[in-house]
Amino acid sequence: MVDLVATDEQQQIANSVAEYLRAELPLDRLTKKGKANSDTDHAKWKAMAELGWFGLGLPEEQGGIGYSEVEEAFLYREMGRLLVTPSAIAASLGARVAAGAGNGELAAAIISGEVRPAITIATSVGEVGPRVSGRYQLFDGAEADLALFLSADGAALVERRALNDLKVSRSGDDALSLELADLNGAPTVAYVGADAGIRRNGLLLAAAMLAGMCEATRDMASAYAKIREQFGQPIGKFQAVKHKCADMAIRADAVNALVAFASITVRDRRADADFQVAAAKLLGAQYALLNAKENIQVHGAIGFTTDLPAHLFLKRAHVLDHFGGAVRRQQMDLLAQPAA
Amino acid sequence: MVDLVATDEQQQIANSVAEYLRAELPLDRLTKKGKANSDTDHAKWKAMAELGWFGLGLPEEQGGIGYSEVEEAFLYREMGRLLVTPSAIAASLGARVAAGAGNGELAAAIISGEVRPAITIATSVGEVGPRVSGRYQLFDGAEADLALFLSADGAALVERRALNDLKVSRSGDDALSLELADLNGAPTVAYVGADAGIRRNGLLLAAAMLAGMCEATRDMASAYAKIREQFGQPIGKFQAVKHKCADMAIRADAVNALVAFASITVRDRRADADFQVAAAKLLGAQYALLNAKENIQVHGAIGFTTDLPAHLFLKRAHVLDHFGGAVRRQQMDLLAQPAA
Amino acid sequence: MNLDFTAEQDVFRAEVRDWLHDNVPKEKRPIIGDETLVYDKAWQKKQYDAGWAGISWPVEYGGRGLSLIQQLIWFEEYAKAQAPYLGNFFVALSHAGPTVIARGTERQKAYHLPRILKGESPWCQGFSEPNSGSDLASLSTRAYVDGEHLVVNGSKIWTSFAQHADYQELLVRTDPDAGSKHSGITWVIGDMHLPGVDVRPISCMDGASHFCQVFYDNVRIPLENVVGDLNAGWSVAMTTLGFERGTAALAEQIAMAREIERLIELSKTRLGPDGVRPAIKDDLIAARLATLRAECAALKAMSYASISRAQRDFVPGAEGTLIATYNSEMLQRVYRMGADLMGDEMLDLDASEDRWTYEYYRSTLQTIAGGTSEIRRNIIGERLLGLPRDR
Amino acid sequence: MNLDFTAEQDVFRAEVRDWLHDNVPKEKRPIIGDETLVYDKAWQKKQYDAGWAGISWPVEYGGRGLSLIQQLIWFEEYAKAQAPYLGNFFVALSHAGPTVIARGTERQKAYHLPRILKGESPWCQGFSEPNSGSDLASLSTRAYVDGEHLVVNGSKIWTSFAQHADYQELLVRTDPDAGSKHSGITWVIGDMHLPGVDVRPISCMDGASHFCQVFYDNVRIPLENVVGDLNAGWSVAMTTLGFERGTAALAEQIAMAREIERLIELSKTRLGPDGVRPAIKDDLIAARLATLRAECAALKAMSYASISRAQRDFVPGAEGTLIATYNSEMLQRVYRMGADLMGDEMLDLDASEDRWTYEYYRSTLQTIAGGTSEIRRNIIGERLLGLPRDR
Repeated sequence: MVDLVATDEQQQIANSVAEYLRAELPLDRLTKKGKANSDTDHAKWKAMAELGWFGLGLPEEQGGIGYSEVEEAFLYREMGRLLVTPSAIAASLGARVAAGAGNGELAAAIISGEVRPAITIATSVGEVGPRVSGRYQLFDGAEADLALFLSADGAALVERRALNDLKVSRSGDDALSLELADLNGAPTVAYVGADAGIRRNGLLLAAAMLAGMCEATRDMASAYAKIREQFGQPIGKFQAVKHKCADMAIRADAVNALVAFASITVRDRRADADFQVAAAKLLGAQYALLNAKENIQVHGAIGFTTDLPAHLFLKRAHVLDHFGGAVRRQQMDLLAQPAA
Repeated sequence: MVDLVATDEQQQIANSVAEYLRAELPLDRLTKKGKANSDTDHAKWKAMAELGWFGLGLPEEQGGIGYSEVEEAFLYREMGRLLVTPSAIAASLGARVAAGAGNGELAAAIISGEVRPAITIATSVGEVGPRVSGRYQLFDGAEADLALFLSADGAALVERRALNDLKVSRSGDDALSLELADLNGAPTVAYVGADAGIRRNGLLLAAAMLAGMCEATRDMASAYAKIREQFGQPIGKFQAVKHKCADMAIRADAVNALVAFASITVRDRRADADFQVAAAKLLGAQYALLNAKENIQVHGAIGFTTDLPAHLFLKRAHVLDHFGGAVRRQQMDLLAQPAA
Repeated sequence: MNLDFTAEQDVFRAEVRDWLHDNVPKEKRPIIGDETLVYDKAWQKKQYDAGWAGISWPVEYGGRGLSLIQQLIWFEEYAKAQAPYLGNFFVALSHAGPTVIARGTERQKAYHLPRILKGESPWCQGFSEPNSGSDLASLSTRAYVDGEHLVVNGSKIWTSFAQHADYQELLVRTDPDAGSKHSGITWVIGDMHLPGVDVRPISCMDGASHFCQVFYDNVRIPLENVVGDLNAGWSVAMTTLGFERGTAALAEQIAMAREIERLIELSKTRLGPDGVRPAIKDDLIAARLATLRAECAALKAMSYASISRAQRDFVPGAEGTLIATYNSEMLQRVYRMGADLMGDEMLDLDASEDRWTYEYYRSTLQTIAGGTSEIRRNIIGERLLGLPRDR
Repeated sequence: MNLDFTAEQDVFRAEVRDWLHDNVPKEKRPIIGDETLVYDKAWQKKQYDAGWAGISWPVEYGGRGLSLIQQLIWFEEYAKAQAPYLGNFFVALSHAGPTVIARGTERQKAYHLPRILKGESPWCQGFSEPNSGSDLASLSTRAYVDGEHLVVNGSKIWTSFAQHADYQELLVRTDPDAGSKHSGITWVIGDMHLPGVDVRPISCMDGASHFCQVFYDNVRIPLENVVGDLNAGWSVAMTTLGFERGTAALAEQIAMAREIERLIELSKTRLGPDGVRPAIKDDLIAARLATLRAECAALKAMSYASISRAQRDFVPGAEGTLIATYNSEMLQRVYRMGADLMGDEMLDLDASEDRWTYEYYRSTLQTIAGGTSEIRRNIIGERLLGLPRDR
């Protein structure tokens, strides 16, 4: 029966993830001078893996936990709220690629956290097949074992050591390292074609993270608006601030509902899954960027400093926007779909 | 010397126009049931002509008053504030067309108000030359003597009786009648080529009217915000309303300054005149539309009724937007210009 | 979480679809005038006679007594079948009926509910006043008790359908000396045909008269028409406002989704702003259309989530306001898109065969009626986020 | 109304242009660190030595004593020559100097003005405090009179250039018992090298340290450093805020116009969002670029109008706030456009050879520093439109 409220079990998953992350990877881990996701999240990598997170959406016969994309979306929303490294996306997708390619051992190694992949974003028209070519950005991959490549043609994993001439660059997201890779037929350790739907899974996970970021920025802004006083009253009493927070709430609610809806269409392999996922990814990015900017504005100058994580939400939203194709690309893809 | 403040003489012209219009064509003339511009403005047509308005920007040797496009922009700004019929634009341009085509008698007849032209907006790719072809909308032309046609190729006047098969249609602007004309080589009574710059003059006059409309809606909204009370205080005390009014003020100021600047570049035949006029026309339309919508919003439901002229500002802004090419067309034209 | 329907629900849907397919009026609903009343009554009666009126209303008053999901299915199919706007029965079916069901006396229910479902009695609302718009609770239309009657004096405004309504959900101030402005208000069923009621239409920018002002000159309303208790009308009105949203909103959203798809079709046939390529080839138009599709998908998801919560008897919060705000502002973008696609012809209402300009004008009201966007954002900020009140 | 310059002004412009052409430093200005101070001092001294410092400042203090129009010409040519940002001398030249000229004692003028023009003394501002941002007048940094000194305790924040400044325009509360919060404030010249002054940089999202927090622990400032009268600092500060806008703003705008033209060039060489055509061929990008051109033209016209009014000695109103609001929000759009044109490479700060992402991040501050967009809209609504105050 139609039901968009989380089941008790789903809510428990979300709660336990939230609880773990708040305790182990609180946001302020990233506001300590020079701290990046790698300094903090990697130390918890094995622990997260042991909680079953990287195999959550995979069937048990593929070595996964046997939940679905719906539960996975809850997991990633919570991760988004706390700006967990997008390498998590690479792990959840990488396990699928390995399993799909018949490399169960690799899938198990990724799920158990022994082998850690990182995401890439293509900066040229490349080729993702049994071999990978093209120019790519590798985020948080400095200590990774594998790099994940996505395209409309499929998904592939390449060993980091097979990425020749990696060039360290300055990342637009301070919390993530950035390296540039120029691949010319690099060999893959696992590859699956487009029909495996890995890219769609990736877009959904990114959208879920963006949804969580919309919530986190909404909460951060309204919490500050309640305690920060100017002109003898909390600034949240002023409509200019109050209505900004209200807009942030509308955006967060819209993206969250849409991500939940889209996750069901993916799980159930419904005909409108591509439509819903493209919609979720594009609104997720747009709204996370808007919320991040408004959150900085509500905080004033302190929002511009690195003493607060406000700026990281803006920067991370840009990374996730570009992952799997930015807003304009999603718009084109969405318009190419039949009406849902 | 650089000076963007009106001279005393220019200010006097603006003041006298404003004074005349407030007395003779107050805004509430258009809020009486079923009243259109034709019911009120046409009765004052000769009077306006006698004040020299339709020949204001024309050299004396062409039968004009001998002021320039700068003074004319002041005139049209005031007309815009009171939603005077755009037939005025047709007259100011028509006099130029007639004079430019060597038909001094016709120019004099237009300037004196004996012969009244109306504006057209092309709805198909047509031809404006010694003969005119194409499909057009004729606004406030039901009792006009002439219709004015503009294109990138030139400007022409055609007698109304030469417009065969005029079809009465329902106008999107209640205060202006609308007829549709389908011309197939209709003969002109006067025609000048593109080098006469009539279209540019037309864009400038429309931009000036739009600037006046930005001011009028700003004033209307803030006046209402001061007297309308809800929750025991004037609504203008609420930032949601106050900041809307502030935005309206910013837009009005921006367009007004730009129109003044553009009018000087036209008068002085500066190289950047096309740039400035396209910029003024596109911002004028965008901002007049935004201000009109916000003015309705500030008024609430009463702004949606025909008891107030608020809705007419929105509708007129659309007519003037499409006159000479709507925002998107102006953007393309502006981008095709060299940097100013 | 699930998007599936049960087999039983699928059967219900098929029945609904078949019936609507065969019975939705062929003629378009007239937009203005008394013809609308004739049309709306006939259509409502037709639904009632076939057993489709009041899907979720109690059986004993003529409804079907079915679940929210079946109600949702009905609205989905209703919208897909392009069945007509409820028009003169909108208030009766969406506000007044549900309020009477929730708070009315047995006698009120027995009298009014069947008359609504049978298409006999259209209703109108009587909340706003000239000086009480956003600040509804400041209303000053006065009613004093005189024997078995309330005697009403004052005026209501922005009342849709007042010309045709038989009854009105009327908020009046019965105790001007009450401690707060929210106290001392009474919710009463007003008969629009009583002596002393004077209805004057207000002319609107879209050319249709949506609104009326209603004047009350010593109008005597029986006390038994009071819904809830005397002076307890504010809480009754709040019940009603809750009904504004819900499954009915979903029908509007499905209609909006259809409008967006029509815009996409329109963009393929009309020339774009360059006058050369079809509008859909214009990247800016394409981006706007795609965004509308995405936003509408989000809106649908939000409504499904809201109905899901209602099914589980969660107490409805301010989330209805979230949806209403998003919905109303999106509608303005949808119709502005339509007007823009018409190009220069947006200025010619007869050329807009699909009425895009008319709808664009009409959509101006979306961010005003039923709570302005500003008030809605206050509600979201204060009730949902817990920010301090500013009034 | 006129856009022409006089023959004399044209000659002046030619001189300015020639000198700038030959003398603008070849090396780019460093962005952070002590090198900026060395660079800024050298460049300011160079201008002074050639007679170009303080175009409109009084001759007796080392300025040129010329008109506002000549000042405007200087800034126009300065921007066109892509001459460096004033950096560490920004506050001294734009705020502090003009304030001392307007309100300082003869002794203050004679001491400080030449030191500024010669590139010897950079200044910083000391207005905002941790608990006094938008509500500046609530500042609580305390100063009491002890003999011939003010003794200052407290803290200032968001102070740019504090690491390098020799002096500070410091607002302190000298009479905590004054009737209103605007009374009892004093404007004093603080020496940044005095004992008890502690400067701590604040790390910012664009990777450069724009701000410092400054702590004062019993800092003794001679009373003769007070500008204006004791407890009359608010009116002095308001003088300063007036200087924030004016001809200097025009230089920024010319720089912005150049940035927009660079974006148009960039859009011709970079691939657009479809990955196939150059960005300029994308209709949405083209529309955004055209609108930026138009807005920037409007901004220039607004600034010219403002300078024209100043020339005629009109009392400056809130129109500077109009311009500042428009300007700052446009800058955010400009740099967001730049980041968007970089496509995926916006994520790679080293790929952004033109620093578009960096500037985009930095532009976040535009709607916060020097008055938030919200406070500016209040000022416009209240002072320009006469709407009632909400605080």
